[in-house]
Amino acid sequence: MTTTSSEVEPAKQRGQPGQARLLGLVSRVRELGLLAVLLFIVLIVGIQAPRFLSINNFVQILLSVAILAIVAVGETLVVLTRNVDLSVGSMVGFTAFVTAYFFKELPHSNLLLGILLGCALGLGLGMINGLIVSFGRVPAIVATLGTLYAYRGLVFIFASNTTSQVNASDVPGGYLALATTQILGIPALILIAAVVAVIVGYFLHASQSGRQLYAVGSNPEAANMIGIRAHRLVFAAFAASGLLCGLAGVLWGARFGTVDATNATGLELQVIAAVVVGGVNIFGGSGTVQGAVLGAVVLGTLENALNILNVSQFWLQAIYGAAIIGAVVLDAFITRWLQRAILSRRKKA
Amino acid sequence: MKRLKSLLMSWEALLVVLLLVSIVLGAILSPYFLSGFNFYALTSNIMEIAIMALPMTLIIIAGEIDLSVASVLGLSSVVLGLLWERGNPMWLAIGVALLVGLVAGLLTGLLVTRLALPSLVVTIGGLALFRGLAYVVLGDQAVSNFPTAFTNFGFSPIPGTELPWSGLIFIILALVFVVVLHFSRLGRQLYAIGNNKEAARFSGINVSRVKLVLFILSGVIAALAGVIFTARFSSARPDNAVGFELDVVTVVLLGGVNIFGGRGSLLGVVLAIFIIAVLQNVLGLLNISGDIQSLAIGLLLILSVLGPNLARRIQVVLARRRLAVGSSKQL
Amino acid sequence: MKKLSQPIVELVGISKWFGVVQALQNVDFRLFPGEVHALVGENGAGKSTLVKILAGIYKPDAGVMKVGGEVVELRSPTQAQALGIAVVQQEPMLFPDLDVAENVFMGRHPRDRFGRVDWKRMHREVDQLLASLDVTLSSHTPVQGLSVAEQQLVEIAKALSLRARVLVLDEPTAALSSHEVDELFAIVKQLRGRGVAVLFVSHRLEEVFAIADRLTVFRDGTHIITAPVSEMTTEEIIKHMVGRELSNLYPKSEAEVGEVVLEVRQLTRPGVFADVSFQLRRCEILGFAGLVGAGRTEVARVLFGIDRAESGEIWLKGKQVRVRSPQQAMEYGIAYVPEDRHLQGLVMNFSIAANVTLAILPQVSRLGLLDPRREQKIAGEYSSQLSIRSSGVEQLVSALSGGNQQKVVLSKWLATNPSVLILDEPTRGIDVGAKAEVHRIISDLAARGLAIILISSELPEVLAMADRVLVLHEGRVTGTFTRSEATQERVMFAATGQDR
Amino acid sequence: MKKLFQTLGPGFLIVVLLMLTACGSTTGTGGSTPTSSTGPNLNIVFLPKQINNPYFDTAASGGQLAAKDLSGQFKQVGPSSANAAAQVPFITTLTEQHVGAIVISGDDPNAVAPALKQAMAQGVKVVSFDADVAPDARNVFVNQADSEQIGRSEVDLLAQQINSTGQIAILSAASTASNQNVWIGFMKQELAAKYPNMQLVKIVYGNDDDQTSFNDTLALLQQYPNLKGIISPTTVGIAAAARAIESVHKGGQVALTGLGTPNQLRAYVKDGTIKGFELWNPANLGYLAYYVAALLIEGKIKGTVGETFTAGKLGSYTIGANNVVLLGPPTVFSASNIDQFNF
Repeated sequence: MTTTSSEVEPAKQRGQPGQARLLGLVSRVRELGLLAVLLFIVLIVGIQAPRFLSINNFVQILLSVAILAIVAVGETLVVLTRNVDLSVGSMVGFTAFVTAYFFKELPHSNLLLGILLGCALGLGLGMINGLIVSFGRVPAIVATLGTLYAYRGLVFIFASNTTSQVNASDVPGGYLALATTQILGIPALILIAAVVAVIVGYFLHASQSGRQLYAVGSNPEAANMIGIRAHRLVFAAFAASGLLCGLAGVLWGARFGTVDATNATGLELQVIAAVVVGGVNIFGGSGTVQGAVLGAVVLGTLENALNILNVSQFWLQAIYGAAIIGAVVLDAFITRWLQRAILSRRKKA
Repeated sequence: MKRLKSLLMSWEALLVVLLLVSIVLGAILSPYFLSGFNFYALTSNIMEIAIMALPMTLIIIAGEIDLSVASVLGLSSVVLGLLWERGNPMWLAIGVALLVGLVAGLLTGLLVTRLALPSLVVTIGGLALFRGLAYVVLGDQAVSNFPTAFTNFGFSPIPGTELPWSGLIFIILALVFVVVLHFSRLGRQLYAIGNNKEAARFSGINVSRVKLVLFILSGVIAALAGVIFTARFSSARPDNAVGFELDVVTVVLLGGVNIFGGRGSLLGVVLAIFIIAVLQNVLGLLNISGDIQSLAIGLLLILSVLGPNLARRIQVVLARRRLAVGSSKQL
Repeated sequence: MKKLSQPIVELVGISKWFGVVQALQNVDFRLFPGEVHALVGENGAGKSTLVKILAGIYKPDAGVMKVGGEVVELRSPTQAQALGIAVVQQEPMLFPDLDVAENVFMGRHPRDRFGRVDWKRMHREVDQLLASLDVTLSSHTPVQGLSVAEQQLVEIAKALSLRARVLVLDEPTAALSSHEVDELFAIVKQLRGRGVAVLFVSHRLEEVFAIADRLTVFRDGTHIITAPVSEMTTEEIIKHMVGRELSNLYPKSEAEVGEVVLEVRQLTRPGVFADVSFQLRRCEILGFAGLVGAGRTEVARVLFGIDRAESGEIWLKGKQVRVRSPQQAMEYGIAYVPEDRHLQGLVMNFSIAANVTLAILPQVSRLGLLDPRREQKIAGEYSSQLSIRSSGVEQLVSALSGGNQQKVVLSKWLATNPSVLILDEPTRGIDVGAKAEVHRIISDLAARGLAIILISSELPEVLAMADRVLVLHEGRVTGTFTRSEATQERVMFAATGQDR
Repeated sequence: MKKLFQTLGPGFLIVVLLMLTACGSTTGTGGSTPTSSTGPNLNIVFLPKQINNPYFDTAASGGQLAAKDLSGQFKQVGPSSANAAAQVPFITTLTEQHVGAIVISGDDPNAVAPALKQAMAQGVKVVSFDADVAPDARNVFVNQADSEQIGRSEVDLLAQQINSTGQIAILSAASTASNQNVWIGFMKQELAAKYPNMQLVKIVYGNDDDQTSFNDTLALLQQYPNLKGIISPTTVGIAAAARAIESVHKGGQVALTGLGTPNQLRAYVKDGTIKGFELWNPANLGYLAYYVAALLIEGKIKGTVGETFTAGKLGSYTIGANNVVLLGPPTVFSASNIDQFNF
């Protein structure tokens, strides 16, 4: 352990321009590495099975990860603040069911109204999480584990008092079209996910609050010192995660048409896998939306590739698990390597 | 400090009250509740969770968490099934199943201690990995042709009583764990680590090794729960006990164990196990669906942390006020 | 220089207590625009407390603070910033995951007319700031991995970007190279020219002479003197700094010093300390003197197996040993009473007995099971031997006073029956009576044959207790004095790195 | 004191538990009385694999109808997600409540068997329907269709649509679902025997989960561009597969058949994505199962092979080998007849 407390460093080290560049580069290793992994998969699988390389296949991959990516974007906001939201699967399931039921009961209502309803519901659920965590001071993992149960219970109760399942044939075509429409040849679902990722990514990059989110996760004490209100930001992050889950739920209903009370169960695992693989530090402070999205795409591509290579789908879950563990192990090694590189540079200087 | 002590006391006291209330309610609300058979049904349904809650208590007290237990259970179950199906003797199948649990725990433990990775992430990964391996091992099959002696062990009560065999195992394990946590060197080290890792390290406690032992223990016990689960349902399937990790963590936290480590007792956890068992049983007897049960468990979990938090806050506010009054008197 | 007669910051009758210890005692202090004011004093003189009060981190228990002539009550660091007081802390409080520019501007990013963070402008401004400091650090560099020196530069840049009216530099030069110091001083002078008031806290007297206009000396939480630097000499300053009372000390009884128990040769941990060599004998107390950050605790950590040295040798009773872990250190008979009682020494939630036996659990257990009676017996023995005042050994240590807590830590380590005892700030934060008691205990232990290393920031304590004093300055041994040679002035000269 | 409490506590609790268990064994289970003690206890409970499932809801509606005809009681309980372990607590609870009969669709034939045997030992009749349980753990199995018939007829149905040539795939439910695996076994036999030009390229498992089935179908379509047909012998799977095929505009190119409900698939039959599929009428299945359970309780049948009985509107049935009652041949739905059905 290098517990060099921030004591005096007598050596006359100075930051050289080269070192700055090295550090900057290494911090980007994760995303570049992920891209390399992606290219590697594409290349290997492409040689084995050329149809993997078809445009259509890539569209299918993106379609299959679009909703996951939206949820992962929300999760990124939460994880950046040193928290975690385990209730995303239940929130998506809840909003998907309620939205689909809404369209079933009121098939002639405005499309936008239903979308807003789903988003508002998600926002509400997320705000409850935020309240419990940031004002109730319940550790996020406990709070969202609890709401994972509780929200799912609510879906079941809602379902048993209304209808057990909403079928694709029950809801208006306009709603289902949300998932199938193409704009300029690109499926709307992919576009929506991309827009969400760009907006949130831009927010994180270019807004004051976005940057403060990083500050809170990076060093809560220092954030407090300069007057950043961590409570509010954490609350907002959970609320935003809920909102995005709401949107994802609306799209879920549109994409799958048939929704029952169990839909999106276990989604949280895939979301966390995407976020962790995407290089978002589970202890907050670092990571980007594009990283999380990239993580989702890599996992989706892997899944697709396994299918194409005729690997039994029984392997899938194991590979997800290995990917999560692999990602954190890799992070640990990169960090060590980084520290060693700095140390050796110092010694030379 | 006495107040804190009494607060700790009162959490367990509260649990006792909760348990008694739920038992009384059950007896009033359902004529079937106080039957011997119901006791059997109630206990046998929660025993795997109860058994896994024991090492989980130790792990959480030491400031870590293991979310992979239910998946280790599933993996050990299919390994047991596969070996039995391939014609191996039962003792060997059980032995290897437990060994699988040990290896799983060792892997988790090494990742957490050697690479200093957060156990939360590692075990979320393990949750997916071990479950996935269970599917890889057994795929689309389920093994169920277990010998009668084995399934009887899983399903029948101990002759002359209404206690399932798994209940006996739990009692024995619980006693062992009580001794370990509250009377042994290891238990003392656990609390020390959970309270102040740095001070434990400075006192010459090998923090990494203790944690490694805990994760291995957790893996083996989860595998044991897998054996029991397999016997109870006479079925080795890859999806055995999916989602049980949440119940296990819930029980431990409801039992008053601090999620950040250092505090909690096995008494609280044992009480919480029976509260949950009784609640589920009563709700079931009243034909209240599982949906409301999961809602209730979720709320219980949150309240078990939120409640003490709020209580502490109120206490702090009151103490501050008292202090203010006191100092003004002095002036 | 003294164009303005009104002070920008004025402290009147400020006092601050930490438990039983009074860190500041009725202190008056005035800072004028356009002056560089040096604040000097020994460790524990109250400098840092004053800095933290100015920064809005601590609230004084008594006294009045005026900024720009108006009475203010600082409730938060943000408020201090808003009043134009920028503090460069000794330990930089930065965001390791973010780059230099953001660390400078966090919470007040420059924004364009759409409210977006103007990254270009931010980086440009920070680059300019850094350039004006003549630093080659890029504004794009992530702070993670920067040296403390570089992190401090970031803090200084942050203060500069705040256009502060008051700039507090808490030992900013400790980690800077001489070139960097020159550049910093250039900046400081430039700021002074602009009418900024600079409070410069430093150990390095030559720097005080180089940059400061006036100087204030603190000792034991009290204000000793404020005078123009030009009217002072190094000798005078040191005399003011070290004039501490020795009255409440229990001097070490003379004891026959025995054979060498521990020998350290050329111990080096790069960036922390280098070429540290010394011998320690039976019945001897070797004092480690030096200023905060001189490397004393770091040497102790290596001896106790918590950190590793890169080179050098450790010899115990004539055999060379490698200490890889605290367990191993304990096997060799080394015990370490760490500097931070709460963080490293005690499990606050444990009883006295549980704490006392924490390092000797194998001795109080049979077949892995604890023997409560043995535990209580051992705890009881030490409790009476060190006269720990408690309601019994089952009392939680969190309910004890600081002095008694320290005795519990001491008991814990004595219980391991060590031959080498390292005491790191054993009397920090405990009251006068308890201090004397602890001194008596240490003295007794030495008399009973223990070899003791005493690390203390209280010079009088070291001088009274130690048979020999080893002085460290910036990771190197700058002096070794026998008891008779050691005077406060001489040790302080060595500790501040003055060539006499 | 606290420590004493902490350590004695569990011990104390265990003692209490042991006392409780001892009491339990002496009082036995005879103390409780069923809710309606006069006459036969027609308190019949359906325990499907999963509640909130349209297929089982339809079956339940049939059961309800039979309950009305026989003036018995009807109730449905069950887990919210299909999981063998989750069914067991329900069985024990129902046993304690001394219901007249449990009508179960077993998620895992063996996992529920011990609990069902226990129920039978306490006088509860057990009828399995939809998916059988271990034969010694139930009185009668009401089989919706002969497994062999279902397996073979689905292959035949698909073969008609694709001229008996080309690659085909199967989208199943859970990999451990026993009825699915039996059907798939017969499908393979039928393929081997009659259709040498049809290749079964892959079996995927959608876990009766809509999303998984949907994604699996998409994966199949990408992986096998020349895929000619898919058989999905599960109502969840076929609906998801239909939507997946439609979403990539492959309706008409890839034939789809299997087991589905008319209401779920009506739109796809009409737009040509599906030419034909089959299913028994689940309402009739529920009706028959309730009837068998009621007759068992009333003692009118014993559940032995060869017994004949009349099940209300459905006519007469005979208990066949292995104590199985067969509902009858499945109905094939196509564009010409689908509008006659509403379930």
